[in-house]
Amino acid sequence: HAENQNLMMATTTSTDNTGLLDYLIPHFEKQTGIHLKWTATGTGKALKLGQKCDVDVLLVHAPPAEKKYIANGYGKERREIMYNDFVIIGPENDPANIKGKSISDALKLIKTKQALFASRGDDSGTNKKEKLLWKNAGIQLPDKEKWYVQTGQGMLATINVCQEKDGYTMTDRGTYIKYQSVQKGNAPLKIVVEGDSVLLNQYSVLTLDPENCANAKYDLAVKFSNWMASKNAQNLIKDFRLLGQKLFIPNAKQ
Amino acid sequence: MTIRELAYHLKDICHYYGNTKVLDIDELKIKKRSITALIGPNGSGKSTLLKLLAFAQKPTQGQILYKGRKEYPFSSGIRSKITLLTQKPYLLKRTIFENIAYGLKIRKDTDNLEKRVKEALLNVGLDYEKFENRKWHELSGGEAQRVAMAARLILKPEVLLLDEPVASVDTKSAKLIRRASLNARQELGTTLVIASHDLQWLYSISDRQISMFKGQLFSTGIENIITQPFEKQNSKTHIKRLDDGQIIKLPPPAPKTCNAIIRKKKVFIGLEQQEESASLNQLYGQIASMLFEKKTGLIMTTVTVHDTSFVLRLNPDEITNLELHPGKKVILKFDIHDIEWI
Amino acid sequence: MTIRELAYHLKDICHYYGNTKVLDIDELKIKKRSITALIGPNGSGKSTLLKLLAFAQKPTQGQILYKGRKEYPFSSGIRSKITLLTQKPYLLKRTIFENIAYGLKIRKDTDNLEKRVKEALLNVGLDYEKFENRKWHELSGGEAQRVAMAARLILKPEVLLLDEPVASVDTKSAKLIRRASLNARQELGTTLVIASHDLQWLYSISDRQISMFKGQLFSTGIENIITQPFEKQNSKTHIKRLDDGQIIKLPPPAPKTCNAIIRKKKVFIGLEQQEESASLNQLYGQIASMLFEKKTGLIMTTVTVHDTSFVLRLNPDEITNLELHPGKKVILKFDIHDIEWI
Amino acid sequence: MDFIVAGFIKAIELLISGDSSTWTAIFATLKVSTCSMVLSIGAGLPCGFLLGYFDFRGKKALRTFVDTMLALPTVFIGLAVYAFISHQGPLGEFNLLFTLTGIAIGQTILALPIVTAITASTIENIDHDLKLTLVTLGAGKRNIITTCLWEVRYGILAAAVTAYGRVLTEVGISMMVGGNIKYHTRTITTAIALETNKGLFANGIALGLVLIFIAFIVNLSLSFLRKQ
Amino acid sequence: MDFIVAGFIKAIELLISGDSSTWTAIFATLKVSTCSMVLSIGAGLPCGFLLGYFDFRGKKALRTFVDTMLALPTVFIGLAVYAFISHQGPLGEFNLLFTLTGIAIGQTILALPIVTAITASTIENIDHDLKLTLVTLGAGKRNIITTCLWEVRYGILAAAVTAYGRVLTEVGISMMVGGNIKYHTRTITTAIALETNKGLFANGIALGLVLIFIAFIVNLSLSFLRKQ
Ligand SMILES: Nc1ncnc2c1ncn2[C@@H]1O[C@H](COP(=O)(O)OP(=O)(O)OP(=O)(O)O)[C@@H](O)[C@H]1O
Ligand SMILES: Nc1ncnc2c1ncn2[C@@H]1O[C@H](COP(=O)(O)OP(=O)(O)OP(=O)(O)O)[C@@H](O)[C@H]1O
Ligand SMILES: [Mg+2]
Ligand SMILES: [Mg+2]
Repeated sequence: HAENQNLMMATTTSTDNTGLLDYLIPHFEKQTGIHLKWTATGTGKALKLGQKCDVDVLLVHAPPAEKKYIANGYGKERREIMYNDFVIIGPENDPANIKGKSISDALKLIKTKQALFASRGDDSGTNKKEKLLWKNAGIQLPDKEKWYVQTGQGMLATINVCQEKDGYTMTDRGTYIKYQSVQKGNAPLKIVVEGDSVLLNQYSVLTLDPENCANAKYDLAVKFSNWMASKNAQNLIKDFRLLGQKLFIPNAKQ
Repeated sequence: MTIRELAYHLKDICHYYGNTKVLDIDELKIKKRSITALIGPNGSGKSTLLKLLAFAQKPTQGQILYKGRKEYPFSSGIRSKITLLTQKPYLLKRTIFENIAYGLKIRKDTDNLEKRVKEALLNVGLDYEKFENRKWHELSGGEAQRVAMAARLILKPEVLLLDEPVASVDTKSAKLIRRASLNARQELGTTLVIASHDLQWLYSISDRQISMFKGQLFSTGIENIITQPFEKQNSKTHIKRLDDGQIIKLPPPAPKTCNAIIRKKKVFIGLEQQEESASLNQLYGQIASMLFEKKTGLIMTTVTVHDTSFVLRLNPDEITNLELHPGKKVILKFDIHDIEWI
Repeated sequence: MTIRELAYHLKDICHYYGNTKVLDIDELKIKKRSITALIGPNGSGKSTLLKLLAFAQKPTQGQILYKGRKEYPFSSGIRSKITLLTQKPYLLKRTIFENIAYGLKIRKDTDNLEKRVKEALLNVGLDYEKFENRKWHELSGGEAQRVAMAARLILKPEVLLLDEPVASVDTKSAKLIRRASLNARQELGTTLVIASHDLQWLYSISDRQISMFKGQLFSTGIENIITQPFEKQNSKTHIKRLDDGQIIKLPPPAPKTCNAIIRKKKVFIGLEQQEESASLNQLYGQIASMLFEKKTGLIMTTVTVHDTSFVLRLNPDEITNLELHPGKKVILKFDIHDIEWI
Repeated sequence: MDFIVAGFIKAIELLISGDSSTWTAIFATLKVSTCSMVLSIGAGLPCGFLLGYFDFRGKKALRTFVDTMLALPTVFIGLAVYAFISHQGPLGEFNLLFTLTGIAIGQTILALPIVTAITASTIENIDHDLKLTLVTLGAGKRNIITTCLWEVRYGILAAAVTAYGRVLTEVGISMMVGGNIKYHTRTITTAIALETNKGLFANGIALGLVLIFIAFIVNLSLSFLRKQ
Repeated sequence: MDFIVAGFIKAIELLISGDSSTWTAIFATLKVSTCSMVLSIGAGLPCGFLLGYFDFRGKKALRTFVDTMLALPTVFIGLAVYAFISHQGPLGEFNLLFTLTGIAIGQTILALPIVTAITASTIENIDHDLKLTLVTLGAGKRNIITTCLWEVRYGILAAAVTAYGRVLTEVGISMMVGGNIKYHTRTITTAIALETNKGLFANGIALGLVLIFIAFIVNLSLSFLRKQ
């Protein structure tokens, strides 16, 4: 039965890039005997792989898209596991003068000052959140504005573009910590806006709807979902540190 | 010739390159075990004819029967029986040994390979030890030519087609190649067709000579071709002016012909001028060379008239009587009515 | 010869391919405006020598002076003055016109280009209209050879080196090429060096014949080479056995030599046997061919003794007196002491 | 610039320390590239031969087609292969998604036009006299193919080496079809992409050097096939 | 499979509707690929000639080196170029990062070994008699280069077409050096990567088809240079 004990997951790059999965999954495998493999891609592609039944379970962070996904009959259950938060980072001299402002005000200032803002522009969870924030601030997405640079790349690449161009960007905290460590402590980009409740970044496990994907290993996926929500796993997540800093805050409902 | 004696039978062959007709043969029969020589100026179609005979090309029109059967390029019946030594032989990028053994290897006939390669090299006068391991490009021009010849001889084919086998080959090797060709015919019954510009060599080997001119065949050896331009003198005679002022008189051309030949048996030699006559050509010339034809015992003599050459055959007595020798001034005589338009 | 008259002066040339010595020339002088013929069996080093003369290769050892100066491949002084027609002429993948015009174009000398190309084609007997636009591969073997020749003639070089210019070229075109070469010398003072196996043609054009054998030179035309193997008979004589039982007597070989020559002026012809003598060779043979040498008025005669050929020059009187003609059985006589070891 | 130097040191470390993830990626890379090269050479040589040797109607159009196929983006190939081997695709039952086999299929499609096009152009260049010589020596169709290919062996080597370079360095197919699964389908190139995404440029450079080193070893051993 | 069909329809839509992001990506692609092809051919032909024509000590080693350079991963090139042209790099002052010029530099490095290697192997194949003929006709060094290259023009065309395919389809350099910035440095290939990552496979296929279409147009016009 070893064959059937294999589970294939699609996840977003942040869980993989931060090393969370490398830390967590060996525990899962030891405790359940289930062998888990994962492919890390953009949220959009991860959802698509699920929709096409090429994976068994998803670990993603784009709640509105996830809900729509279940509503469309591709996903069965969505279980919130943990969150971290987004921050706005920018040059130390803060040309748009947004330090400490609320998120909406900050974005408005950026727009009026035409300060350069780097967006991932790749429809990832992060990008979706960013677009939502512009909308909340009452600003139409500045798609073709010169100061609004869409990189179409991952978070770190986007931060790099931002650094080269002395602009602002929105990133998840995990990637920012990674970025800081690569810059060996003197990163030119600093956190300017943080802490707003809308900046929360919720990660959830999605199981696939067996009606859509008969071949997907629904049982094992449920086991994984349960395990991730278990006390044990939640504690492990709580203890996970990247470069000495906590990254994810577990919030699974027991 | 009965059909069973025939190696080749060509009927109504026309061959074109693009829109240019380069071969136009009504009929050609080649007997088994015969050695046929193809003679003709550059571009007369010798190589093209040989390629057709080798079934390496399909004629644009007409059919070629080999031993009474219609054959085509690549038909397995002929592939391993007919071989052609091409005019520009190509050596494979391998050693000389491998080049010569190639044909046998693809026939999967590799018993005693080394011995046979040695023999083939010997046939063309090359030393096995010295050449066996050489690379294809480490040869002089004549050596390369001879290696290519050896690669054909070793196959012991039913038909051996040779396109200029002795161009750039030295005299001694040319003799060896002649001997090898004759041996092949003698011992294996090989049919040979050979194109060459070395007439002396060609005569010493062939049973039958076919002259080619602009894609057409004339079956009786080297004929003397009188080429354009001509002038019309009157309704009965055309003339060709030579640069030294001499004139050749010709009959009016037949329709659609533009060159004339005078067969060599119709040309006579003399020392004194005869009385002028409207129908007799008398041309002053000088004997350039005399070659012995072993098979006939006759002497092939080339006479230069200003800048054209005429060939005729003389017997030894005639030569002694007239005290002929190369360098001697002579008069060539032939009747205007013996000139044929082609 | 004064230095100012010399085109080439070669000193102590040795040339190797790998470890094999293929040229070994102590000294060779070639006069300006001369026509030198290189004669020798396959692999004797003719092409190699021509490549050295063309400065297309550097000799392994020794030096080549051109007009008294040391020159090297690619030195601009000679690049445009010396041209070589290679043994396997290569046509560029362009039209015939472009092939012939190529040399002039790289010399940026393109006045009247069309006229000059036309003339060059005419010089080798090809029709401008018919060939100008042909592609390089749409030619017969002899036509390609002649196009390559035309591409050299058009350059009007100071030195024209020709490697087998008439191999696979028809007789008429060979004559044209001879005339063009002679004209070049006459009108432009061109120096020519020509290698060929067509001895008759070569004699008709050259002032001086150099025989080559295994990389060595013999400066007096076609010499008769007696090749290995030899048997030692006694301390004074070695012998070479011919397959028909005849014997050639030779003096004992000089150290480090292995082949012998008998110069053609030391060979005599007769009809009757003389008294036997230890120092006289008498060989039964048959006259194979007789060719007229325009320049000397002599007749070059080839006599076959079993399967080796001897060449000698006769004058017309001798021929008439002895009633010689090709096919006649004769006796060749030469003294053992006239044989040289090389 | 500093990360380039760091990358050099890291590369040596990775190879010497026997880092298991690096070594599994090396083996995965070798496995798929060998497999796809064998397949693409096996199919590409005959195709290239036919395309270069014979004259036929539509030959030019076919050449243009093959040349166009040289510009197949790897992600595109990846997507197309994915479409076929995904669970819902026609070949879904073979479970090729997220396997090295799947990658090899995609890479074969990538390398095939390269081998075909360069072989064809090399064959096209062969002397007309060679063809005539082979026919007149009695070579059958099979002999003609093998002998012609052998005559232009250096050109074919160039085709193979170029295709190998392409296969070795491609990311799109390995990423899309293989999924970059650690210890399974992670190849060196997808690992480079991952490290770079993480911002660990030195690691990226180090893995790149490892790949170049592999290519060097392969080419060094091929260089004995070269003209002396 | 469905997304492939959808991709076809979408491709036509994109081209007809004049979708501005698609068209700017097309122009960016054309600009950089043309630029890098001109540069790599300009440098690669002479290099390939020297490598193929002359015999010298160390020639085999140099060939092996060039062959190895065929296996330079694009991400690696991207990283190296990035190191040089980023703010802190030695060429930082020229502001080449996130520009098409930067991409073109990287792509030139990518294409150069391809052009060089295939040219060298083609030149190596030329007849020894050609060399001799040229020298004896009085050709100087420059004439020899140009004439030899012209003699093997079909081989060189193959080199160029292969390199073009490579340049047109590479992602790593464009992504790393260009930054995939919408309306600026986004090329078709980086756009494909993005769409695919978004899970919009049909869009990926559509853009891939657009790229193939471009390659087709280019090759079609080149096909008139081919042997008739
Ligand atoms: N590929 C070709 N395309 C067009 N014309 C050609 C081609 N090959 C040969 N020809 C022409 O066909 C004619 C016959 O050529 P062929 O090679 O048969 O002559 P040949 O008698 O062998 O001459 P040579 O003595 O020079 O070898 C020539 O006029 C030549 O110009
Ligand atoms: N590249 C090479 N490598 C090794 N040996 C060679 C090479 N080229 C020629 N040779 C040898 O050098 C000798 C001289 O060759 P060369 O071509 O000069 O002879 P040749 O007198 O021109 O002969 P031919 O009458 O056949 O043209 C020959 O014995 C030949 O085998
Ligand atoms: Mg011919
Ligand atoms: Mg020679």
